[in-house]
Amino acid sequence: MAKVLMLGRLRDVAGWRERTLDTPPPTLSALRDLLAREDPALGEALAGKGVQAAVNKAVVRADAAIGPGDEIAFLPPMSGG
Amino acid sequence: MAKVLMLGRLRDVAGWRERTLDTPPPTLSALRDLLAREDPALGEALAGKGVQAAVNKAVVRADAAIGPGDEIAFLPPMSGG
Amino acid sequence: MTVRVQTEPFDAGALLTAFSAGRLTSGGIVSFTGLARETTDGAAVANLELDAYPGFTEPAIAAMEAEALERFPVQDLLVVHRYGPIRPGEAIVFVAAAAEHRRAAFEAADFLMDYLKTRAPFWKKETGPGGERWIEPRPSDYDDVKRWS
Amino acid sequence: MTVRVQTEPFDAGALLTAFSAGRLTSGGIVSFTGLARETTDGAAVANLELDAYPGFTEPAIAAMEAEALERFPVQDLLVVHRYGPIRPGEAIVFVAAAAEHRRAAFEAADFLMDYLKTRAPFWKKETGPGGERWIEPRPSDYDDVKRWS
Repeated sequence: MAKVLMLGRLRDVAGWRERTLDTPPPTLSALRDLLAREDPALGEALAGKGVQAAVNKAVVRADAAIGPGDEIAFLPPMSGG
Repeated sequence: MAKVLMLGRLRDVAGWRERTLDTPPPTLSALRDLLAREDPALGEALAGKGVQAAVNKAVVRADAAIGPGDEIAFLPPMSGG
Repeated sequence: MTVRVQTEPFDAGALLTAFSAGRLTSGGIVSFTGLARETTDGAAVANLELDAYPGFTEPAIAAMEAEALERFPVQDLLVVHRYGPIRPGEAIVFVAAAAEHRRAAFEAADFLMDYLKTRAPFWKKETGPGGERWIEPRPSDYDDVKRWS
Repeated sequence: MTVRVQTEPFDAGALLTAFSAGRLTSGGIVSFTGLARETTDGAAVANLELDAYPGFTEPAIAAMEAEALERFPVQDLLVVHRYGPIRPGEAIVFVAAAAEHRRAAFEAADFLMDYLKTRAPFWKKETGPGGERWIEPRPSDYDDVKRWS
């Protein structure tokens, strides 16, 4: 089981903020592919400029491994202040 | 009658902050000479680097004219904040 | 060094009073308060909503404070940042820097704001008469942060 | 634009709260608070006394505010400056700048402080274990103000 989070405008595109996957794919890119097959608009947004991913609250590379128990978050360009 | 003011460290050198002159000399430089004759240490301090003079609360040139009713202030280098 | 990420409104003046108290070796304290404007580029903004990622957002800001502390001779830093719905006129962010000499305090606060604007894990949505829109940093924000590299 | 020159102590946070209230078109407010240090260059300072020239000092500061308003796109400025005896840890000066965008607020506050340090009509005496001394701007203060010319 793994948790997937959509932050900022990705939440609006996906229509959800948090989801649980019983059997997560083995890599982040496989997860992106899975999400894109289910929802092409979300897939396009995830491939957008400046979108990063974090696994267990640490930013990771696009081909990072993921596994059961992980929390995977997709982060659009950030803007505080 | 004119009022003479010493600000900042000039007050300590002069030993007074404010003085009234019944018959002020006609110019600022004559006033400096008068003060220097009475108190050579003050005269030296008034000639020090960065000392400005104001007549009626406006900074003036060293040879400005002064007259009865004027307020003449001697201002060492300023430092706020 | 302190970081607070909260949904509750705060009073910038009360934060400045608390941050300044008992500082006998500081010569200067600089604060920045970022407010939610009623209009952006001429258009009315009814509401602002910030999304954050609790557990990820705080350490990211703490890392910015650590970077500021390394770059500038400051004695203490504070960042308070709201998320959730924010009404016009309310404060979004408060940054304070205390230093022995004022230049370092100005630079550290300025640096932190440039970093927060482009790199702090928040996502900002404005709701106005024309609907909703997600805001990303302006080109000028990216220019500002480049000044420090 | 406001200038206050006073002998009474003030609370910087209370000034910031009042200055920030009701600003629906400001995006950022920068404040600077200058505090009396307990030590200067390692030596203890028992007391600080500022001399001012009432009637001359206020207009000089107002002219600096007008200059800042001309140079930077700010909406409002406030300078509060104490004179008379000041104890360690107390605030000497408070500067605040409100602007639509933060860069202008930072620059205006920074500019005003550099000008106040070298050109505001105050004269500062420190009294410590070693006696009294009048303080004039440091060479670094003159360097700071040259940045704006």
